[in-house]
Amino acid sequence: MAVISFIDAVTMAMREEMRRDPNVFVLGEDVGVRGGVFRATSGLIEEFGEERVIDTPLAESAIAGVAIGAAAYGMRPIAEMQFADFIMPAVNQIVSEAAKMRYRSNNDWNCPITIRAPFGGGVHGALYHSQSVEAMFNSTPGLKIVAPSTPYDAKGLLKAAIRDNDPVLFFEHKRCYRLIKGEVPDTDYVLPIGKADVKREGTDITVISYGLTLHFALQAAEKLAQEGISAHILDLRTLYPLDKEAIIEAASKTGKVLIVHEDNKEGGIGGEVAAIIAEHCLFDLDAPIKRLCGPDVPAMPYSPPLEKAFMLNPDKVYEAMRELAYF
Amino acid sequence: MAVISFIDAVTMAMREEMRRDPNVFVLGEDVGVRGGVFRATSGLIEEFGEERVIDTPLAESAIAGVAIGAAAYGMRPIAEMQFADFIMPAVNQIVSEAAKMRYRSNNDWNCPITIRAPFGGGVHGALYHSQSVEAMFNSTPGLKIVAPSTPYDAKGLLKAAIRDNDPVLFFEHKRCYRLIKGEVPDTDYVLPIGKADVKREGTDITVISYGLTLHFALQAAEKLAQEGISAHILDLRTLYPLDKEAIIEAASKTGKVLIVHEDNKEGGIGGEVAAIIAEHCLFDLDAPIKRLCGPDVPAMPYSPPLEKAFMLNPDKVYEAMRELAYF
Amino acid sequence: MSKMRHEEAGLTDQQVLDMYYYMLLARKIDERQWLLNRAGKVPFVISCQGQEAAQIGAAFAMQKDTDYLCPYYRDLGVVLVFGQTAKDAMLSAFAKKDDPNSGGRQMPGHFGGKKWNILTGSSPVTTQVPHAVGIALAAKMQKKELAVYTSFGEGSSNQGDFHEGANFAGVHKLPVIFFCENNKYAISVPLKKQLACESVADRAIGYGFKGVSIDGNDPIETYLAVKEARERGLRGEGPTLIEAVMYRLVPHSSDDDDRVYRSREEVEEAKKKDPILTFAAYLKEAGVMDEATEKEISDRVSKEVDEATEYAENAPYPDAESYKLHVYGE
Amino acid sequence: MSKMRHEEAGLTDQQVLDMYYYMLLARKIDERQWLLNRAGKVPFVISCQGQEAAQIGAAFAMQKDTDYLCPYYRDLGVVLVFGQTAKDAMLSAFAKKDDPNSGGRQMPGHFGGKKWNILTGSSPVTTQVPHAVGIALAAKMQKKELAVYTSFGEGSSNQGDFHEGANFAGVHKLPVIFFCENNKYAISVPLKKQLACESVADRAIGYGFKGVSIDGNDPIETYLAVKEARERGLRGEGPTLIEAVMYRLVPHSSDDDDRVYRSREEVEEAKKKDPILTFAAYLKEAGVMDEATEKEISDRVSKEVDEATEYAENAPYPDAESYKLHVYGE
Ligand SMILES: Cc1ncc(C[n+]2csc(CCOP(=O)(O)OP(=O)(O)O)c2C)c(N)n1
Ligand SMILES: Cc1ncc(C[n+]2csc(CCOP(=O)(O)OP(=O)(O)O)c2C)c(N)n1
Ligand SMILES: [Mg+2]
Ligand SMILES: [Mg+2]
Repeated sequence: MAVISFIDAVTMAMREEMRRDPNVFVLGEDVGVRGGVFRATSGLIEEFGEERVIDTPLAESAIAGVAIGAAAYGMRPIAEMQFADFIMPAVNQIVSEAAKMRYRSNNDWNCPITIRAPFGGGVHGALYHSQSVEAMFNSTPGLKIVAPSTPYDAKGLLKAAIRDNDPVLFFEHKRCYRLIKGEVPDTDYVLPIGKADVKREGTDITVISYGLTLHFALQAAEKLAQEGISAHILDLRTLYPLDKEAIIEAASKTGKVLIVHEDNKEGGIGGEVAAIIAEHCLFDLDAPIKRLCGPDVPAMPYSPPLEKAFMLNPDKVYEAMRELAYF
Repeated sequence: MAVISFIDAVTMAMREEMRRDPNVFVLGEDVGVRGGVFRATSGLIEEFGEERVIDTPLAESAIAGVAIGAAAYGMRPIAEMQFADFIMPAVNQIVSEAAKMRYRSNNDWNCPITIRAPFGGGVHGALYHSQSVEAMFNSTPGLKIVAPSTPYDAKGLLKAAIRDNDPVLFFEHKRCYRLIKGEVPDTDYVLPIGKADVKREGTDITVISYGLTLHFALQAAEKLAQEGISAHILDLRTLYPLDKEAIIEAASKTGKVLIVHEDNKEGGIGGEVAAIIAEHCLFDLDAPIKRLCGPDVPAMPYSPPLEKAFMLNPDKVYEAMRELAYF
Repeated sequence: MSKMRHEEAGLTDQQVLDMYYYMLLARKIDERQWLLNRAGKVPFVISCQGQEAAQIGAAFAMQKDTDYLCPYYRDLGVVLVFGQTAKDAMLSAFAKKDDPNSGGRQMPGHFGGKKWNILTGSSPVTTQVPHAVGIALAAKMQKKELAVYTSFGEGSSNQGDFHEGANFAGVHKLPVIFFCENNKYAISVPLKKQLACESVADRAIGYGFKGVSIDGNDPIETYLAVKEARERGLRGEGPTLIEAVMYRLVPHSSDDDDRVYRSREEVEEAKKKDPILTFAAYLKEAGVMDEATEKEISDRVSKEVDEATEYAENAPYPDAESYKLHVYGE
Repeated sequence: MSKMRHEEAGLTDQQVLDMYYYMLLARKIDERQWLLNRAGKVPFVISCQGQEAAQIGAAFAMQKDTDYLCPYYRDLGVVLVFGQTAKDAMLSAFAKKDDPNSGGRQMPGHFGGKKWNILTGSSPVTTQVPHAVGIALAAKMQKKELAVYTSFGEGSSNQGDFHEGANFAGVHKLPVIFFCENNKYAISVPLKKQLACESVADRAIGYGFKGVSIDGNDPIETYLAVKEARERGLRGEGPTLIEAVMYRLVPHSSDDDDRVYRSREEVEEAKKKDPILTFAAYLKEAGVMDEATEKEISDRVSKEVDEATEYAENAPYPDAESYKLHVYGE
C-alpha cells in the first residue's frame, strides 16, 4: 500500500469518484489549470476537461448556490472554498438552502453537494487564512460536517461525502496537507460518515480531538506512554452530527476526558462533546471534563511569535494530558 | 412605573438613545413609515426623520456592511434584520468584519454597531420566520450576543448595546414582543452586558435559560413550588461571551441543572453552558446535566400540529424540571 | 390593443382563453385565501394579485415537462400553468398533509414539486437565482435541452445572490430567464428607495446579456419576451433578464397593512390597469371571448375554488410526530 | 502622448514628478519584498506591480486628510500617497510590532490607519465596498464634505457585496468612488471566465450612476477620471464606477506560480506597457524629467527602501502574549 500525503488522498478520492460517476464534477476558484491554490484538484482538469472542472467567478455564494441547483437536478458537485474563512459569503446558501431542501420539501428534493474547504492555521496565513469555522455549522440539522485527520480517512470519507445524498461540509486541515502521510489503498473504499474512530487504545485518560491537534495528541501519547501513562484517543472525524455512542464509550472507559481542538474554546465543538458526556456518563467521571483549545480571540495573528503563541502544539497537549492523568 | 410590553421597551430604548446621541441611527427593511414589520421602530421616523431612520434596499449584507462603515467612522448604527433567519446573507460582514476590526487593526479601529433581530417561533412563521440562530455566532470572539427575556432587561440591555464600543447582536424573541409585559422605568438606565441574572431563587434544582423558554421555566417553577420543589432560575441574558461565574454559582447551588432553550440541542448554547459546568463544578453535581431544547430538525414547520409538537411549552419544561428534581 | 395581437404572437384563440382561465383561477384562489385568512381559517396569505398577466404569459412561453422553474412566492400563476391545481394551493394554505409543496411544512407560496420540475423554494429572497443557474449548468452537462425560469421581486434584485447568479450564467451562457416582477414595492419600500437605475433590465448589460423591460400587465407581451428569451437561451446565446412592470394590488401579505405607506388613490389608479380586467376587455374586443364564454370560465373557476377549499379544509393535517422525519435521507 | 497632457489635466511639473516618485517607490518596495521573500525573510508578498499608475493617479485626485480610503490589498501606491512610508510597508512585511496597519497581526497588504483615514481592511474580498458606502453615509449625516475611495479587483466585482454596496450608494447618491483595478486575472482565472460584460464599468448603469473605463497604465487619465468622479460626488450627483484597465505583471502573490496559467509571451507583451517605463518616457518627452532628475528620484527611492528594510528587519516583533489583547474595548 502506498504511503501518500493527506492532500494526495483528497485528490485521489475526487479522481476516483469522477471516474466512477459522470455526475461528479468540481467547481471553485482556481481549481482548473492552477489545480487549486493548495493543488488539491491538480491533474483533474487535464483528465476531465473544463466542463467538469470549473473555474468559477470569484463569488462563494454563487459557487454554493449553483452547486446546490446542480445537485438538486441530479449532479454530484464538489465545491471548493479556497479557504474555510471564505465560506462566510456562502452561509445563507449552505444553511438556508442546502441544509433545508429535503426537510422543507417533505423529502421531495434533496441536495447531494460536497463542500470542501481547507481550515486551520500554523501556515503564516494570519487572521483570514487560518480559521477553524466548523462551530458555525454544528447547529444546523440537515448538514453533515466531516474533518478527517489521516490520509486514509480523508480518502474514504471524501468518497462517502460525494456519494452521500445530503450536503456535507468537508474540512481539511491545511497544515495536514503535506505534513501528514499515511498508507492509502488505491482501491475503492468508503468510510462511514457519523462514526468516530479510536486512533489509540488506552486506559488512563481519554483525549477527544480531530484535525491537526489529533496528531499532537498522538505524539504526546507516545511520550506519556514512556512515563507509564496510557492515553485513549478518539478521533471525532465527523463533527456533526456527533457520534454520541463513541464519545460516551471513550469517556466512560477512562473516566478522565480532555477535549482538544484548534478552534477557540467558547462555543467550539468541544462544548457539545463535553455536554454529551456530562449528560450521559457523568457518574463515570473521575475528573472535570477539560478542554484545551485555541484562545478566544478573533483569529490567528500573522507575526511569528503571535502565531506560535496562539497555536496548540504537541508540548501544550502533552502538558494538559499529563495534568489530567495526575488529577 | 408603567407596565409595558417587551416590544415597547425595545422601542423606548431606541427612542431614548436617539434623543441622547445624534450619532445613533436606525437602518433596515421597512423600519421607516412602516415602523418595522413588528413595529419595533414605530414612531421613530416621525420623530427623527428619514435621515436617521433609513429604509434600506433589500440586502442584508449591505445593511450590515454599510452600518459597519458608518460605525467605524463614528456613528452608532442600529441595524435591524427583519427576521433573525435573514441574517445569513450578512454573516460575512458580521463575522469577518465587525467582529474582527478592533483586533486586526491592533485597537486602531472599532465597530460600535448594534444588530437587532427578532428570533424564535410559535407564531406560525414556519421554517424561515421562526429560527433561533444564536448558536451560529457564539464562537466568534469580538462579537457579543444579547438576548433579553423581560421588558426591563430589553430596555437596559439595548441601551447598553447601543453604547457599547463593540458589535452586539441583539436577539429579541418575537413571541415575547406582545406576550411579555413588565415594569419599565421611563428613566435612563443601562444593564451590564455579560451578566446573567437570577430570575428566581431556589434550592432544589437550577434551570438555566433565556428568551421565551425562560418564561416557561418561571411558570413551571410556580407550579412546582406548590408541590414543594424549589427551582433556582438563571436568565443568561448575554449568550456570548457567557457569564461563567454566574453559571457556576447557579449550578453549584443546587447540584442539579437543567438547561432549556428553544434552539435545537446539538451545537446549541446549552452545550457550552453544560461544558462550563462540567469543567468547573463537576463535583458539586448530584445529577447529570440535562438539556431540554428544540428538536434537531432543520427548522420549525408551519402546520399547526407540527409547530406545536416542535415548540417547547410550560408543560414540557415542567415535566423536565420535575424529573430532575426527583432524580 | 390591436385585435390581432395574440395571433401575431402565434397564440391561438384557445390559448388566450386558457391564459385568461389561469389568470382568473390564480386571482380567485388568492381572493379566497384572503377571505379564509380574515375568517381565521388560514394563518397567512401572500398574493399574486396584479401579477397574474406576467406570470401566466411567462409560464405559457416555458415548456412544461422539460423546462425547470425556480419561482418566487408570488408565482401562483406560474405553478398553476405548470400543473398545480386549486386543490394544491388550498392544501398548502391550510397546511395540510397532502400539500404537494411541503406537506404543510412551509408557508403558502413556497412552491416546489419534482413531478412538475419546480424546485423547492424557501423564504430568504433571491436564493433561488443561483439554483436556477445550477440547474441550467447541470442540464448542459447532461446535454439536456431545457431552459430555466427564475423569478424575484425588484427589491430582491438588490441581493448579492442576484448579482452572483446572473454573472455566473452570463459567463457560461446558460439558458436562464431571470424574470423580475417589478410591482413597485418591497413590502413598504417604494421603488425609488430600492434602486436608482431606470429599469431593473439595465442590470443585464453588466453581465453581458440582454435585458428587456416589458408591460407586466400584458400577458401577450410577456409571453413573447419570455419565448424569445427561451429560444435565445436554447440557441446558446445566454440568459436574459426581463423586467415585467406591474403593481402589487393588495398589501404585501395578510400580515401587512399598506395604508400606512401608500395612498388609496395610488392603488385605485393601479386597479384601472388590473390585468384581469384589461385582458378580458382585449379578449372581448378581439372577439375571442363572449359573455357566455366569460361566464363559463368564471363559473368553472369558482367551482374549482369552492371544491378545492372544501376539500382542503377537510383534509387531514400531517401527523404531529412527523416533524421528525426527513432531516437526512434514509 | 501629447506634451502638455499633465498641464491640461491641471497638474504641475512638480506634481507629475511626485507621481513618478510614488510610482517608483511602490514598485521598488514591492520588488524588494519579493527578494526578501525568496531569501526566506518575509513569509508573504502581494504585489502592486503594473498597477502603480492607476493607484497613484487615483490617490492624487483624492483629498488627503479629509477623504477616506477603503483600499484593497494591492493598493500600496494609494496608501503611500496618503502618508504611509516605505518603513511602514516594510514593518508590515516583516510583521513587526510597529506595523501601523495591524501591529504585525495581519499579512502585508491589509492596510489601515486611522491617522490617514484608511479604514482597516481584511482578506475576504469586496467587504470593504459597503464600508466605503457606510463612511460616505455617515459623513453625509454629519454634514462633512468628503469623498470615499474604495478599490477591488475585477474578479472581486463579482461578489455580492459589490452589488449591494453599489446599489445602496446609488440610491443615496453618495460620494463614493468605486475603483476597479482590472488587471485581467483573479489569481489564475482570466477575465473571460470572470465576467461576460465588455467592461466592468458597464455595471454602473444598473445602479443608476456613471461608469467609465480608463487606461490604468496612464496616471494622468486616471487622475482626471477620479478627480471628476470626486467632484461629481461632492456635488451630490452620486457615485462613480471606474474601471482602470491594466495588467498584473507578477504572479498573484509569493505563493503563486503564474507559469501554469499564462504564457511568458503574454507577460512580456504587457511589460512593454509597464507604467513605470511609459510614464518615465512621457516625463522625459514632456521635458519635465531629465536624466539627472530621474537618477535623483531613483537614488532617493533606493535609499528609502534600503533604510526601511534595514530598520524593519531589526525592529522588534510584538510581544508573544499580546495576541490576547484587543478582542473587546476596555
Ligand atoms: C433575505 C430576506 N430578507 C428579508 C426578507 C423579508 N421579506 C420578504 S418579502 C420582502 C420584500 C420583497 O420585495 P420584492 O423583492 O420587491 O418582491 P415583492 O414582494 O414586491 O413581490 C421582504 C423584505 C426575506 N424574505 N428574505
Ligand atoms: C471572499 C474571498 N474569496 C476568495 C479569496 C481568495 N483570493 C484572494 S485574491 C483572489 C483573486 C482576486 O482577483 P481580483 O479581484 O481580480 O483582484 P486581483 O488580485 O487580480 O487584483 C482570490 C480568489 C478571498 N480573499 N476572499
Ligand atoms: Mg416588489
Ligand atoms: Mg484581477
